[in-house]
Amino acid sequence: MTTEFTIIAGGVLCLLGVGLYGLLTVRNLFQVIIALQILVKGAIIALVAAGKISGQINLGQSLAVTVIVADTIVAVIGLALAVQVKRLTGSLDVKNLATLRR
Amino acid sequence: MDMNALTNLPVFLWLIWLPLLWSPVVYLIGRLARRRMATDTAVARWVALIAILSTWLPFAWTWQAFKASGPLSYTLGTITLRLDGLSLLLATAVLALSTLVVIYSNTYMHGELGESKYYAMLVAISGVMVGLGCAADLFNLWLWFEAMAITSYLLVAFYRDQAASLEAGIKYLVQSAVGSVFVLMGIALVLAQTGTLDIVQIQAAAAGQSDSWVLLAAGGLFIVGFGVKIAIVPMHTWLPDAHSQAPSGISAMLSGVVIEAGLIALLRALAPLAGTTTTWGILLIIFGVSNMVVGNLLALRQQQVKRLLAFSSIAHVGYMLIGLGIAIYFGEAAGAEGSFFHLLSHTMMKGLAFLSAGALLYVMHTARGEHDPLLIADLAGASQKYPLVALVFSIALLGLGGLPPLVGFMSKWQILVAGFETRSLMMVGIIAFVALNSVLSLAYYAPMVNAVYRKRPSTAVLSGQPVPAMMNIPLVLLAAAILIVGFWPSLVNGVVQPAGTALMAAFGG
Amino acid sequence: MSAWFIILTIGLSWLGAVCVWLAGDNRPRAQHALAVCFSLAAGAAALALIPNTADKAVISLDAGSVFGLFTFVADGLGVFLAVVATVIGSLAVIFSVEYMRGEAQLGRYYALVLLFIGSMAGLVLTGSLFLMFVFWEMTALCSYALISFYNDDPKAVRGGIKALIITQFGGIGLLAGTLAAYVYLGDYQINTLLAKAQTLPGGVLSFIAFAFLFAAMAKSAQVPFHTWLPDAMEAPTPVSALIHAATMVNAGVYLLARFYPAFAEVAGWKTAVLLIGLITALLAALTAVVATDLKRVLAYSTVSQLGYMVYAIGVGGVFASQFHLFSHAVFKALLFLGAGAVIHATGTRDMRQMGGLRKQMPVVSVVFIIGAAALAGLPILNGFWSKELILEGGLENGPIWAYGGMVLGAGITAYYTLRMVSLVFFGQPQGKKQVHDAGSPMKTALIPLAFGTLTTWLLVGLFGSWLQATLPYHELHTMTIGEMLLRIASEPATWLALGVIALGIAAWLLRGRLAGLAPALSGFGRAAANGFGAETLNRGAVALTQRAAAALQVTQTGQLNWNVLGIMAALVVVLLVLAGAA
Amino acid sequence: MYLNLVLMIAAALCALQALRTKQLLASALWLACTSGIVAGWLYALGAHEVAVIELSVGAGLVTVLFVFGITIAGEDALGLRPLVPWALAGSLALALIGLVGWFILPVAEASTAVTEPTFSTTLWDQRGLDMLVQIGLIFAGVLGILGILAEKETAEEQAIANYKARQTTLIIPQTQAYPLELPSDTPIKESHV
Repeated sequence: MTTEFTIIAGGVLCLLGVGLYGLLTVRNLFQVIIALQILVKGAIIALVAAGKISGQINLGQSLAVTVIVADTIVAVIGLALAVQVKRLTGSLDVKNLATLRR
Repeated sequence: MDMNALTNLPVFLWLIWLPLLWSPVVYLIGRLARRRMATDTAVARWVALIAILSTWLPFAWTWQAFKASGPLSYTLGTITLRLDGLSLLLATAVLALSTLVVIYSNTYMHGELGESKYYAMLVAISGVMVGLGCAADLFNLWLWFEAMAITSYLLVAFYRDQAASLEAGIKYLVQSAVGSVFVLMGIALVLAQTGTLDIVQIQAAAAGQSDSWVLLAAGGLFIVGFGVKIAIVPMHTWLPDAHSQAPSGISAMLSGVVIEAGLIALLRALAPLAGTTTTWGILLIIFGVSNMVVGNLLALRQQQVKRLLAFSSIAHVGYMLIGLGIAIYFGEAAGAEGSFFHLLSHTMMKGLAFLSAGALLYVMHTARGEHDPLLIADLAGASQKYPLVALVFSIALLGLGGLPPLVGFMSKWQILVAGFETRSLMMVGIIAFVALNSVLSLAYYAPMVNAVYRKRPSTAVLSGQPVPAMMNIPLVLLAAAILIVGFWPSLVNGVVQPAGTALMAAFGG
Repeated sequence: MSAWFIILTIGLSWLGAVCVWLAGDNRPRAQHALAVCFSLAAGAAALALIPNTADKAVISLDAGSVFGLFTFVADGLGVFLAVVATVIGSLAVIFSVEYMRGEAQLGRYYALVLLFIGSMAGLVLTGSLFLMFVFWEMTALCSYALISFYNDDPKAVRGGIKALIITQFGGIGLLAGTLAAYVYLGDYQINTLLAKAQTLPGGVLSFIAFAFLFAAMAKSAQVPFHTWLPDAMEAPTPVSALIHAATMVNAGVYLLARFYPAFAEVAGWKTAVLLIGLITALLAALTAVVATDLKRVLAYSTVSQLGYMVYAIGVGGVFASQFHLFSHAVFKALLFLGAGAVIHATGTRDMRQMGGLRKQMPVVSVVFIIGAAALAGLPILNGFWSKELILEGGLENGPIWAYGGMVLGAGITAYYTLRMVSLVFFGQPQGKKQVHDAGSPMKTALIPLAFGTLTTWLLVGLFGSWLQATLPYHELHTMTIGEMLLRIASEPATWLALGVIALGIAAWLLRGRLAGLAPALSGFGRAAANGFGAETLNRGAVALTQRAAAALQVTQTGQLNWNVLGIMAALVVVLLVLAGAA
Repeated sequence: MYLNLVLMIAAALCALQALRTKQLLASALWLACTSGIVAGWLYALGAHEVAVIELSVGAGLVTVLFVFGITIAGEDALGLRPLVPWALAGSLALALIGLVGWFILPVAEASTAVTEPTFSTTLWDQRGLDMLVQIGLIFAGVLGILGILAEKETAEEQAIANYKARQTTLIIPQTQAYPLELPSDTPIKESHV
């Protein structure tokens, strides 16, 4: 059993790493949201696995469902913001979205 | 659920549900009224006022019940909501400030596109924050936290036809979401390690595993995850954008209570892990110092008033963190009380600062349909045309600078006393540094006060409109509170001490 | 009884501030009248305290939690300074009626002045260290706001902020000392600290002693913190007279005198105090020699005289220092108000553009010369007696080299005083403006002060016995008037000092012959204008802060990717710290 | 066990591909792929219910929304040089997961099995409060999207236009009443007297 959960934890970390790496490197706002989604996938697996480790997989599942709902809402609001940005400024580039600084 | 169970609900739940139930009502009535009449009579603002005022009723009952029998709790399934001193502190700050902001927005937001949505969200977020303060289940805490974030995205990006406003909204959303994932990871670790999500049970389970690296990692994830919302340096980068671009009432809410709600969420999540290491307190102190340095130095170079105030919020979070660090690391209750006192006084002062800066922004730019930022240069001579706003703005700024006899001085003092109480040489050094930072902050507050009282008015002042009467009400109330509590600090003991006790109990035992 | 008078002294001033503010700037006559009435009433209440002094707390309110008891004590030292604050305050307000006539924003001006008077009275009357700190900061706030009163002028704004930052920086010393005392003694009472000082751990007592000294240096404009005071001269002149000559700047000296019994035994403390006083007295006097702005000359002379008072405490002469403080408050207020009348009439502060005013402003010139003579230490004016007392105390209890320095300082003082008087009142008129003598409100303020300059030294016996009766922890070397006369007349030191003063006067009269020295002194003039390096230090600190801030701004890129990098870096750091600690 | 390993590698690769691809639509599809694999992985873990939801919401609904958004907004800013250098981004991400891994790995054995109620009991009864909060969340989300994205709300727009028009008429006389230009700089009095 130890190895199974270690592998799952490794998988979660991989998704976390990929998502964060994406947040650092992508410049398209849609891809930023996609990177966020990847992070959330990691969190979902982590919660389910944590539930399973403590012998309460249904608890883990309940949490995961809630997280899916909540983060879908966040993703959709993010998408809406991105679309509105594109409408207004004509660009989805993060670099053009850096007028507020200093 | 039969009627009997419904009437037997503890009264503090209404403090949470009532605003949440009002919120759709506010929206629907606002929408319908506007459709029907197609005029500018926005009913939403009045319904919102009724909604927020009606929440004071359960608040008063809750207050009485708390005074009579201490913490109240309610369990549904396996999730518990518990109202203790900490929750009460947050509820007080949230309710007071959101009431004032609703009154303030009455004219400030009037005629904006999406006014009813604005009020619906404003009412909802106050209920959500009270709920956040009461959550005693780790995952439920996260959910309230997420709800707070989701309700505030629209409020931050409210001016949807302004690119800067959208930019602030996106940064806020992405950074909050990253933080929220970190918190979830922490929750998963805690669940895997202790098998429970209830804070009290986690504490019991964690007590036996004082060297658990998994729990250490969880605590670290909590600090960073919630830290994004608290604007701990270096997770603070979204804050100046969001606070300066949001409508001024929302800036006041964000700086005055949302940051603080994040702080309380962090404390709730960290408390059950207190037994694993003493480093939590040290981390808070380190972050407190870096917050002060970064906040003050960056504020020093700002020309936009609201952005400057946003940076000063970062610095003020530093004071709270140091007080809490002292409480947690040295077991010094005075540190927690000072920190919570400062939380309240920051709510008053920063609330007032943003609202009065917003009033000037409104009369100089917004009311004329412009979206230019309010510059320090625009403030010149404002006292001649707007004597009241100028006075309360100065009171807020000088209070933030920590000058007696204003409330900001009293709360800072309490934190400093706690620092000396530790009798640790390192802490005395840090306290001297804190005091030095307080002096440094005067270098950017004082010029604004000077500008306001200049005799030669700026163009913006000359062409400004009169301040709407409704806007003056919250300004005067907050200024009075700053002065009165400054002269008589023990007035807030009733809120601050239970919060301190609750924190020490959560971390100590 | 005295409790009520204390409440009235502070309360009337503050009430006055509110009333003047509420009267509104469109009713200037009412504002003038209200300010005068309230300040006079506060002065009367303070005077009524004189027969009601006591050595115990007469007001005591429990403020709860960490704020302790709010106490007020009407002892000799406190009442004496409260009287100085309120009486000179009311004279300054009366003077302002003419000086500030027609100015905009009178409400703000008078409200701040009255707020200051109340706060200053509170500062000296309170028995709680916490409240003392509160009032200390409030006086700093008022001082700042009044320096920047003409805030369309960037110089005034800069001067105000500089004063605020430097005195607040010093305030950290008072804060740290107060907190240390509270933590180790359990309360904030000044009398507790005085009574139990010797029971404190040695390190803690030294910490408190030096922390308070630090605070006193900033507030009383001692080297190297003195640079704010000359720049504070952008304030309206009555404010300079009240705050930056007669009252607030004395708060540092008051602090040292108040806690002298507790700190006298701390190793090195007295020497440090003495040295600071000596250096300040000399450097400031030398700077006054080259300054050309009338108010700045007076400001430097204030710094220098404060140096004398600090020196006196360093050699154990608490009584002498307070007596000099008293004399100085009276004659320096007179000088400033006189200078104000001159500036008001001529429209300039540059002494090189004055001259020959003796004929045009006879009353002002007479009172100004009386004040100047007191500053120079000429007998029989009040400045003479108190300065001689300090010098003799220094000869008796202090090192001889320090004494020598102070006597030299007296000579320099005489030199620059004479220079000032002759540039302003004698010689050929340089200004083009038609000048008139001061009006009646100005005279009403000037004449009592001139009278005081001539006579206050007669109160020495009364003052001494009064202080002795109410200060249980102080050992004062007081004397009656007869003793003082006898002692000063019989000591050879007196004649030595007078000789040096005469030399100073001679140096000014013979300045034509000494002209050869001028090039040698020009470098010195530059150094003096720079505050002997302190100004460079100030500017360096400001520039460093600004540069650090500018460098830090780079981190606020505004780019989402970098923002996320911040979050990740924070997690890495947190985990590393946790791993390091575990 | 090997299944887990395979799924983990597949999910991570899909995720990486979603972020590296130079076509937005492809990016969304790679995300759907990731989501599908994650759903399978959840199923393999024994979380059957949540696997279905992940499949329908994560792989289905979210993808549809993405595609919808992409068609409105169009392609932009893909494959540009990143603002944070590759090397820094990569090493920081690696350092971060390495550190977290060092803290939490290896994951301890599962504790003794607890008898647990069914999924629906857990979800609706035990975590009922979460469900209640979610209702608020959804309401806020809908309102948020409406607020940001809503097409012109004709009646409301009209009302606001009317209102603004009246406000401007209020302003005009005022801007004329005050001179917009400052009076020419009269020198401040030399000394403050």
